[in-house]
Amino acid sequence: MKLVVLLFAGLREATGESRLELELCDGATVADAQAELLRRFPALRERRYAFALDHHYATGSTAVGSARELALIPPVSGG
Amino acid sequence: MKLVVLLFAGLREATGESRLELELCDGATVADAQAELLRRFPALRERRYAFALDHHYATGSTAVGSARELALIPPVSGG
Amino acid sequence: MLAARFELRFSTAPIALDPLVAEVRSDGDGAVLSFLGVVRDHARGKRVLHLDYEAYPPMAEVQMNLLFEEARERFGLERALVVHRTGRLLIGEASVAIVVATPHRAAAFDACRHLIDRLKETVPIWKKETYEDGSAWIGERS
Amino acid sequence: MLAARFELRFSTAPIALDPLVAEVRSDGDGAVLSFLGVVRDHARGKRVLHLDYEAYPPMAEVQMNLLFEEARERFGLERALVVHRTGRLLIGEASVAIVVATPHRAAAFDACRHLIDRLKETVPIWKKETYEDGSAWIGERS
Repeated sequence: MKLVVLLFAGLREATGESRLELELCDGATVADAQAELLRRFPALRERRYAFALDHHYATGSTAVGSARELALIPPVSGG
Repeated sequence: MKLVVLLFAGLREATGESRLELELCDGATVADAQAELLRRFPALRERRYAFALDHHYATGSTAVGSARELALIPPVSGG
Repeated sequence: MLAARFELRFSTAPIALDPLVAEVRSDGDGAVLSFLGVVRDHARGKRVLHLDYEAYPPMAEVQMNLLFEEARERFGLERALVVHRTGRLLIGEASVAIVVATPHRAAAFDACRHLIDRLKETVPIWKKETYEDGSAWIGERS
Repeated sequence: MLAARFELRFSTAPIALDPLVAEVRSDGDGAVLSFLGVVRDHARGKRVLHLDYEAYPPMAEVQMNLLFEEARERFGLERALVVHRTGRLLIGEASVAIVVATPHRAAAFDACRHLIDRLKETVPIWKKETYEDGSAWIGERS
Protein backbone atom coordinates (compact mmCIF):
# COMPACT_ATOMS: atom_id res chain seq x y z
CA MET A 1 0.00 0.00 0.00
CA LYS A 2 1.03 3.55 -0.70
CA LEU A 3 1.57 6.15 1.99
CA VAL A 4 2.22 9.83 1.34
CA VAL A 5 4.86 11.25 3.67
CA LEU A 6 5.10 14.96 4.45
CA LEU A 7 8.15 16.68 5.89
CA PHE A 8 8.05 20.16 7.39
CA ALA A 9 10.33 22.98 8.51
CA GLY A 10 13.80 21.76 9.52
CA LEU A 11 13.03 18.21 8.37
CA ARG A 12 12.13 19.49 4.94
CA GLU A 13 15.34 21.46 4.77
CA ALA A 14 17.46 18.56 6.09
CA THR A 15 16.10 16.05 3.57
CA GLY A 16 15.43 18.37 0.67
CA GLU A 17 11.98 16.79 0.40
CA SER A 18 8.55 18.07 1.46
CA ARG A 19 6.48 15.20 0.08
CA LEU A 20 7.26 11.65 -1.00
CA GLU A 21 5.56 8.28 -1.29
CA LEU A 22 6.36 5.03 0.47
CA GLU A 23 5.26 1.55 -0.53
CA LEU A 24 4.47 -0.41 2.65
CA CYS A 25 3.41 -3.98 3.40
CA ASP A 26 -0.07 -4.67 4.76
CA GLY A 27 -0.03 -4.43 8.53
CA ALA A 28 2.81 -1.93 8.56
CA THR A 29 3.17 0.40 11.50
CA VAL A 30 4.41 3.95 11.69
CA ALA A 31 7.74 2.53 12.92
CA ASP A 32 8.02 0.50 9.70
CA ALA A 33 7.53 3.67 7.69
CA GLN A 34 10.06 5.45 9.84
CA ALA A 35 12.65 2.72 9.27
CA GLU A 36 12.30 3.16 5.53
CA LEU A 37 12.59 6.95 5.87
CA LEU A 38 15.75 6.61 7.98
CA ARG A 39 17.29 4.41 5.28
CA ARG A 40 16.57 7.02 2.66
CA PHE A 41 17.42 10.06 4.77
CA PRO A 42 20.18 9.48 7.30
CA ALA A 43 19.86 13.17 8.21
CA LEU A 44 16.62 12.27 10.03
CA ARG A 45 18.51 10.18 12.60
CA GLU A 46 19.48 13.10 14.80
CA ARG A 47 16.19 14.86 14.55
CA ARG A 48 13.32 15.09 17.02
CA TYR A 49 9.81 14.77 15.65
CA ALA A 50 6.39 13.33 16.34
CA PHE A 51 4.18 11.43 13.88
CA ALA A 52 0.76 12.27 12.54
CA LEU A 53 -1.40 9.85 10.57
CA ASP A 54 -4.15 11.54 8.59
CA HIS A 55 -3.87 14.68 10.76
CA HIS A 56 -3.95 12.96 14.15
CA TYR A 57 -0.91 12.43 16.34
CA ALA A 58 0.31 8.82 16.26
CA THR A 59 3.15 6.78 17.75
CA GLY A 60 5.58 4.26 16.27
CA SER A 61 3.32 1.38 17.19
CA THR A 62 0.25 2.85 15.49
CA ALA A 63 -0.87 0.68 12.53
CA VAL A 64 -0.88 2.65 9.30
CA GLY A 65 -4.06 0.78 8.31
CA SER A 66 -6.01 2.70 5.72
CA ALA A 67 -4.33 6.02 6.48
CA ARG A 68 -3.12 7.91 3.44
CA GLU A 69 -0.84 10.56 4.90
CA LEU A 70 2.01 10.31 7.38
CA ALA A 71 3.56 13.56 8.57
CA LEU A 72 6.78 13.98 10.50
CA ILE A 73 6.07 16.81 12.93
CA PRO A 74 9.12 18.62 14.29
CA PRO A 75 8.58 20.50 17.58
CA VAL A 76 5.86 23.00 16.84
CA SER A 77 6.49 26.71 17.37
CA GLY A 78 3.38 28.51 16.20
CA GLY A 79 1.67 31.38 17.94
CA MET B 1 -14.68 78.68 52.19
CA LYS B 2 -16.40 77.55 49.00
CA LEU B 3 -16.64 73.93 47.92
CA VAL B 4 -18.01 72.78 44.59
CA VAL B 5 -20.18 69.68 44.91
CA LEU B 6 -20.78 67.30 42.00
CA LEU B 7 -23.62 64.80 41.80
CA PHE B 8 -23.71 61.96 39.32
CA ALA B 9 -26.03 59.36 37.83
CA GLY B 10 -28.91 58.47 40.15
CA LEU B 11 -27.91 61.18 42.65
CA ARG B 12 -28.08 63.78 39.92
CA GLU B 13 -31.51 62.55 38.91
CA ALA B 14 -32.77 62.35 42.52
CA THR B 15 -31.68 65.89 43.39
CA GLY B 16 -32.13 67.53 40.02
CA GLU B 17 -28.64 69.01 40.44
CA SER B 18 -25.31 68.04 38.91
CA ARG B 19 -23.23 70.86 40.37
CA LEU B 20 -23.68 73.26 43.26
CA GLU B 21 -21.61 75.27 45.71
CA LEU B 22 -21.43 75.04 49.49
CA GLU B 23 -20.10 77.62 51.88
CA LEU B 24 -18.25 75.82 54.69
CA CYS B 25 -16.51 76.90 57.88
CA ASP B 26 -12.76 76.58 58.17
CA GLY B 27 -11.87 73.13 59.48
CA ALA B 28 -14.97 71.53 57.98
CA THR B 29 -14.94 67.83 57.18
CA VAL B 30 -16.64 65.90 54.46
CA ALA B 31 -19.30 64.94 57.00
CA ASP B 32 -20.05 68.63 57.57
CA ALA B 33 -20.56 69.09 53.86
CA GLN B 34 -22.73 66.00 53.77
CA ALA B 35 -24.93 67.30 56.60
CA GLU B 36 -25.58 70.47 54.62
CA LEU B 37 -26.36 68.46 51.49
CA LEU B 38 -28.81 66.25 53.40
CA ARG B 39 -30.59 69.35 54.65
CA ARG B 40 -30.96 70.64 51.11
CA PHE B 41 -31.72 67.30 49.47
CA PRO B 42 -33.65 64.89 51.68
CA ALA B 43 -33.69 62.52 48.71
CA LEU B 44 -30.02 61.80 49.44
CA ARG B 45 -30.88 60.16 52.76
CA GLU B 46 -31.70 56.78 51.32
CA ARG B 47 -28.89 56.72 48.83
CA ARG B 48 -25.58 54.87 48.92
CA TYR B 49 -22.51 56.76 47.81
CA ALA B 50 -18.86 57.34 48.51
CA PHE B 51 -17.06 60.68 48.65
CA ALA B 52 -14.25 62.03 46.55
CA LEU B 53 -12.28 65.18 47.37
CA ASP B 54 -10.41 66.61 44.41
CA HIS B 55 -10.62 63.24 42.56
CA HIS B 56 -9.44 61.02 45.42
CA TYR B 57 -11.74 58.87 47.52
CA ALA B 58 -12.35 60.33 50.96
CA THR B 59 -14.38 59.51 54.06
CA GLY B 60 -16.67 61.54 56.28
CA SER B 61 -13.84 62.36 58.66
CA THR B 62 -11.55 63.68 55.91
CA ALA B 63 -10.87 67.41 56.36
CA VAL B 64 -11.97 69.42 53.35
CA GLY B 65 -8.88 71.59 53.79
CA SER B 66 -7.96 73.34 50.58
CA ALA B 67 -9.91 70.93 48.38
CA ARG B 68 -12.08 72.60 45.79
CA GLU B 69 -14.32 69.78 44.60
CA LEU B 70 -16.40 67.26 46.51
CA ALA B 71 -18.10 64.53 44.50
CA LEU B 72 -20.76 62.14 45.69
CA ILE B 73 -19.92 58.86 44.00
CA PRO B 74 -22.78 56.38 43.71
CA PRO B 75 -21.74 52.73 43.24
CA VAL B 76 -19.70 52.69 40.04
CA SER B 77 -20.76 50.47 37.16
CA GLY B 78 -18.36 51.18 34.32
CA GLY B 79 -16.75 48.61 32.07
CA MET C 1 9.66 53.01 21.72
CA LEU C 2 9.81 51.07 24.97
CA ALA C 3 8.67 54.05 27.04
CA ALA C 4 5.90 53.45 29.53
CA ARG C 5 2.63 54.67 28.19
CA PHE C 6 -0.67 54.63 30.08
CA GLU C 7 -3.80 56.47 29.12
CA LEU C 8 -7.53 56.57 29.82
CA ARG C 9 -9.62 58.23 27.16
CA PHE C 10 -13.35 58.85 26.85
CA SER C 11 -15.16 58.67 23.54
CA THR C 12 -18.67 59.21 22.27
CA ALA C 13 -17.85 57.40 19.01
CA PRO C 14 -17.59 53.64 18.37
CA ILE C 15 -14.28 52.09 19.41
CA ALA C 16 -12.00 50.56 16.76
CA LEU C 17 -9.34 48.23 18.17
CA ASP C 18 -6.73 48.21 15.43
CA PRO C 19 -5.69 51.87 15.85
CA LEU C 20 -5.44 51.34 19.62
CA VAL C 21 -3.20 48.31 19.14
CA ALA C 22 -0.95 50.36 16.85
CA GLU C 23 -0.72 53.09 19.49
CA VAL C 24 0.12 50.79 22.38
CA ARG C 25 2.51 48.25 20.88
CA SER C 26 6.27 48.69 20.88
CA ASP C 27 8.84 46.59 19.03
CA GLY C 28 9.84 44.77 22.20
CA ASP C 29 6.31 43.47 22.76
CA GLY C 30 5.38 39.92 21.83
CA ALA C 31 1.81 40.04 23.11
CA VAL C 32 -1.05 42.48 22.76
CA LEU C 33 -4.25 41.65 24.61
CA SER C 34 -7.46 43.57 23.98
CA PHE C 35 -10.53 43.33 26.16
CA LEU C 36 -13.82 44.68 24.89
CA GLY C 37 -16.81 45.03 27.16
CA VAL C 38 -19.84 44.83 24.90
CA VAL C 39 -23.48 45.76 25.45
CA ARG C 40 -25.47 42.53 25.81
CA ASP C 41 -29.08 42.15 24.78
CA HIS C 42 -30.09 41.03 28.25
CA ALA C 43 -29.08 41.72 31.86
CA ARG C 44 -30.60 40.91 35.24
CA GLY C 45 -33.13 38.71 33.46
CA LYS C 46 -34.47 41.55 31.32
CA ARG C 47 -34.17 42.46 27.69
CA VAL C 48 -31.94 45.52 27.35
CA LEU C 49 -32.82 48.19 24.80
CA HIS C 50 -29.84 50.47 25.29
CA LEU C 51 -27.38 51.78 27.85
CA ASP C 52 -26.31 55.26 28.86
CA TYR C 53 -22.87 55.81 30.35
CA GLU C 54 -21.89 58.80 32.44
CA ALA C 55 -18.39 59.52 33.75
CA TYR C 56 -16.50 61.90 36.00
CA PRO C 57 -13.48 62.20 33.71
CA PRO C 58 -10.87 64.01 35.84
CA MET C 59 -11.41 61.64 38.76
CA ALA C 60 -11.59 58.67 36.41
CA GLU C 61 -8.16 59.60 35.10
CA VAL C 62 -6.72 59.82 38.62
CA GLN C 63 -8.24 56.48 39.64
CA MET C 64 -7.24 54.76 36.42
CA ASN C 65 -3.66 55.96 36.88
CA LEU C 66 -3.66 54.31 40.32
CA LEU C 67 -4.75 51.06 38.63
CA PHE C 68 -2.08 51.38 35.92
CA GLU C 69 0.44 51.79 38.74
CA GLU C 70 -0.90 48.67 40.48
CA ALA C 71 -0.54 46.71 37.24
CA ARG C 72 2.96 48.03 36.73
CA GLU C 73 4.00 46.95 40.22
CA ARG C 74 2.29 43.57 40.13
CA PHE C 75 2.80 42.50 36.52
CA GLY C 76 5.47 44.81 35.12
CA LEU C 77 2.93 46.40 32.78
CA GLU C 78 4.39 49.34 30.85
CA ARG C 79 1.92 50.04 28.07
CA ALA C 80 -1.87 50.15 28.26
CA LEU C 81 -4.65 52.19 26.77
CA VAL C 82 -8.22 52.27 28.06
CA VAL C 83 -11.02 53.83 26.05
CA HIS C 84 -14.47 54.11 27.61
CA ARG C 85 -17.60 55.24 25.86
CA THR C 86 -19.98 57.79 27.30
CA GLY C 87 -23.51 58.60 26.18
CA ARG C 88 -25.96 56.16 24.62
CA LEU C 89 -24.86 52.71 23.47
CA LEU C 90 -26.81 50.11 21.55
CA ILE C 91 -26.60 46.31 21.73
CA GLY C 92 -23.31 45.03 20.37
CA GLU C 93 -21.39 48.25 20.83
CA ALA C 94 -18.21 48.15 22.91
CA SER C 95 -18.51 50.22 26.08
CA VAL C 96 -14.85 49.81 27.02
CA ALA C 97 -11.61 48.70 25.39
CA ILE C 98 -8.53 47.80 27.40
CA VAL C 99 -5.46 47.20 25.27
CA VAL C 100 -2.21 46.10 26.91
CA ALA C 101 1.12 45.24 25.30
CA THR C 102 3.85 43.23 27.03
CA PRO C 103 7.01 41.38 26.04
CA HIS C 104 5.48 38.01 27.07
CA ARG C 105 1.87 36.94 27.12
CA ALA C 106 1.38 35.89 30.76
CA ALA C 107 1.71 39.48 31.97
CA ALA C 108 -0.70 40.68 29.29
CA PHE C 109 -3.44 38.31 30.46
CA ASP C 110 -2.84 39.04 34.16
CA ALA C 111 -2.60 42.81 33.74
CA CYS C 112 -5.59 43.16 31.42
CA ARG C 113 -7.78 41.12 33.72
CA HIS C 114 -6.63 43.13 36.72
CA LEU C 115 -7.37 46.42 34.98
CA ILE C 116 -10.92 45.52 33.98
CA ASP C 117 -11.71 43.95 37.37
CA ARG C 118 -10.43 47.00 39.25
CA LEU C 119 -11.91 49.52 36.80
CA LYS C 120 -15.32 48.10 37.65
CA GLU C 121 -14.61 48.63 41.35
CA THR C 122 -13.15 52.12 41.59
CA VAL C 123 -13.31 54.20 38.41
CA PRO C 124 -16.19 56.71 38.53
CA ILE C 125 -18.27 55.66 35.55
CA TRP C 126 -21.96 54.82 35.71
CA LYS C 127 -24.24 52.77 33.55
CA LYS C 128 -27.98 53.13 33.18
CA GLU C 129 -29.81 50.21 31.63
CA THR C 130 -33.04 50.84 29.76
CA TYR C 131 -35.48 47.94 29.42
CA GLU C 132 -38.87 47.64 27.81
CA ASP C 133 -40.51 48.61 31.11
CA GLY C 134 -38.18 51.18 32.63
CA SER C 135 -34.58 51.94 33.42
CA ALA C 136 -32.10 51.74 36.29
CA TRP C 137 -28.67 53.00 37.26
CA ILE C 138 -26.74 49.79 37.95
CA GLY C 139 -25.38 49.18 41.43
CA GLU C 140 -27.63 51.73 43.16
CA ARG C 141 -29.81 49.23 44.90
CA SER C 142 -27.94 47.88 47.92
CA MET D 1 -26.74 34.39 16.26
CA LEU D 2 -25.78 32.48 19.38
CA ALA D 3 -24.71 29.41 17.43
CA ALA D 4 -21.34 27.92 18.27
CA ARG D 5 -18.75 29.12 15.84
CA PHE D 6 -15.13 27.99 15.83
CA GLU D 7 -12.65 28.50 13.05
CA LEU D 8 -8.94 28.41 12.30
CA ARG D 9 -7.85 30.35 9.27
CA PHE D 10 -4.45 30.94 7.67
CA SER D 11 -3.50 34.21 6.07
CA THR D 12 -0.55 35.64 4.21
CA ALA D 13 -1.86 39.20 4.71
CA PRO D 14 -1.68 41.39 7.83
CA ILE D 15 -4.35 40.64 10.44
CA ALA D 16 -6.94 43.29 11.30
CA LEU D 17 -8.76 42.68 14.58
CA ASP D 18 -11.94 44.70 14.15
CA PRO D 19 -13.40 42.56 11.34
CA LEU D 20 -12.64 39.42 13.37
CA VAL D 21 -14.42 40.84 16.41
CA ALA D 22 -17.45 41.59 14.25
CA GLU D 23 -17.45 38.01 12.95
CA VAL D 24 -17.18 36.35 16.34
CA ARG D 25 -19.43 38.44 18.56
CA SER D 26 -23.11 37.65 19.11
CA ASP D 27 -25.70 39.82 20.86
CA GLY D 28 -25.58 37.66 23.98
CA ASP D 29 -21.86 38.30 24.48
CA GLY D 30 -20.66 40.85 26.99
CA ALA D 31 -16.95 40.20 26.53
CA VAL D 32 -14.67 39.89 23.53
CA LEU D 33 -11.04 39.12 24.20
CA SER D 34 -8.42 39.33 21.47
CA PHE D 35 -4.91 37.99 21.81
CA LEU D 36 -2.27 39.02 19.28
CA GLY D 37 1.10 37.32 19.14
CA VAL D 38 3.46 39.88 17.67
CA VAL D 39 6.94 39.56 16.17
CA ARG D 40 9.43 40.99 18.66
CA ASP D 41 12.69 42.63 17.70
CA HIS D 42 14.70 40.22 19.82
CA ALA D 43 14.53 36.58 20.91
CA ARG D 44 16.93 34.19 22.59
CA GLY D 45 19.26 37.11 23.20
CA LYS D 46 19.57 37.96 19.51
CA ARG D 47 18.23 40.71 17.34
CA VAL D 48 15.54 39.30 15.05
CA LEU D 49 15.34 40.52 11.46
CA HIS D 50 12.25 38.60 10.38
CA LEU D 51 10.32 35.37 10.86
CA ASP D 52 9.02 32.76 8.46
CA TYR D 53 6.01 30.68 9.42
CA GLU D 54 5.11 27.35 7.87
CA ALA D 55 1.97 25.33 8.62
CA TYR D 56 0.36 22.00 7.88
CA PRO D 57 -3.15 23.41 7.44
CA PRO D 58 -5.40 20.32 7.34
CA MET D 59 -3.81 18.87 10.47
CA ALA D 60 -3.74 22.31 12.10
CA GLU D 61 -7.49 22.50 11.59
CA VAL D 62 -8.04 19.07 13.16
CA GLN D 63 -5.82 19.89 16.14
CA MET D 64 -7.30 23.35 16.62
CA ASN D 65 -10.79 21.85 16.63
CA LEU D 66 -9.69 19.56 19.45
CA LEU D 67 -8.56 22.65 21.39
CA PHE D 68 -11.82 24.48 20.69
CA GLU D 69 -13.60 21.41 22.06
CA GLU D 70 -11.42 21.48 25.19
CA ALA D 71 -12.24 25.15 25.71
CA ARG D 72 -15.93 24.47 25.21
CA GLU D 73 -15.88 21.70 27.82
CA ARG D 74 -13.74 23.55 30.34
CA PHE D 75 -14.95 27.13 29.97
CA GLY D 76 -18.21 26.94 28.05
CA LEU D 77 -16.61 28.68 25.08
CA GLU D 78 -18.94 28.85 22.07
CA ARG D 79 -17.37 31.38 19.72
CA ALA D 80 -13.72 31.75 18.76
CA LEU D 81 -11.75 32.60 15.67
CA VAL D 82 -8.04 31.98 15.24
CA VAL D 83 -6.09 33.51 12.37
CA HIS D 84 -2.46 32.53 11.89
CA ARG D 85 -0.05 34.07 9.43
CA THR D 86 2.18 32.04 7.16
CA GLY D 87 5.16 33.21 5.14
CA ARG D 88 7.50 36.04 6.06
CA LEU D 89 6.69 38.43 8.90
CA LEU D 90 8.50 41.59 9.95
CA ILE D 91 8.92 43.09 13.43
CA GLY D 92 5.63 44.34 14.82
CA GLU D 93 3.40 42.19 12.64
CA ALA D 94 0.90 39.92 14.35
CA SER D 95 1.63 36.24 13.73
CA VAL D 96 -1.57 35.02 15.35
CA ALA D 97 -4.89 36.45 16.48
CA ILE D 98 -7.20 34.59 18.85
CA VAL D 99 -10.57 36.26 19.28
CA VAL D 100 -13.11 34.79 21.72
CA ALA D 101 -16.55 36.08 22.65
CA THR D 102 -18.42 35.02 25.78
CA PRO D 103 -21.41 36.22 27.82
CA HIS D 104 -19.15 37.05 30.81
CA ARG D 105 -15.52 38.04 30.90
CA ALA D 106 -13.99 35.37 33.15
CA ALA D 107 -14.57 32.67 30.54
CA ALA D 108 -13.11 34.87 27.82
CA PHE D 109 -9.83 35.31 29.70
CA ASP D 110 -9.60 31.64 30.67
CA ALA D 111 -10.53 30.29 27.26
CA CYS D 112 -8.29 32.63 25.27
CA ARG D 113 -5.30 31.85 27.45
CA HIS D 114 -5.99 28.14 27.16
CA LEU D 115 -6.24 28.34 23.37
CA ILE D 116 -2.94 30.18 22.89
CA ASP D 117 -1.10 27.99 25.43
CA ARG D 118 -2.34 24.77 23.81
CA LEU D 119 -1.91 26.05 20.25
CA LYS D 120 1.77 26.47 21.00
CA GLU D 121 1.94 22.85 22.18
CA THR D 122 0.05 20.87 19.56
CA VAL D 123 -0.91 22.79 16.42
CA PRO D 124 1.48 22.02 13.54
CA ILE D 125 2.90 25.44 12.76
CA TRP D 126 6.61 26.23 12.66
CA LYS D 127 8.58 29.42 13.05
CA LYS D 128 12.02 30.15 11.66
CA GLU D 129 13.83 33.11 13.17
CA THR D 130 16.36 34.98 11.06
CA TYR D 131 19.06 36.95 12.89
CA GLU D 132 21.94 39.05 11.65
CA ASP D 133 24.19 35.95 11.72
CA GLY D 134 21.94 33.09 10.64
CA SER D 135 18.57 31.50 11.18
CA ALA D 136 16.93 28.66 13.10
CA TRP D 137 13.70 26.73 13.24
CA ILE D 138 12.53 27.24 16.81
CA GLY D 139 12.18 24.20 19.06
CA GLU D 140 14.34 21.91 16.95
CA ARG D 141 17.26 21.80 19.32
CA SER D 142 16.46 19.41 22.11
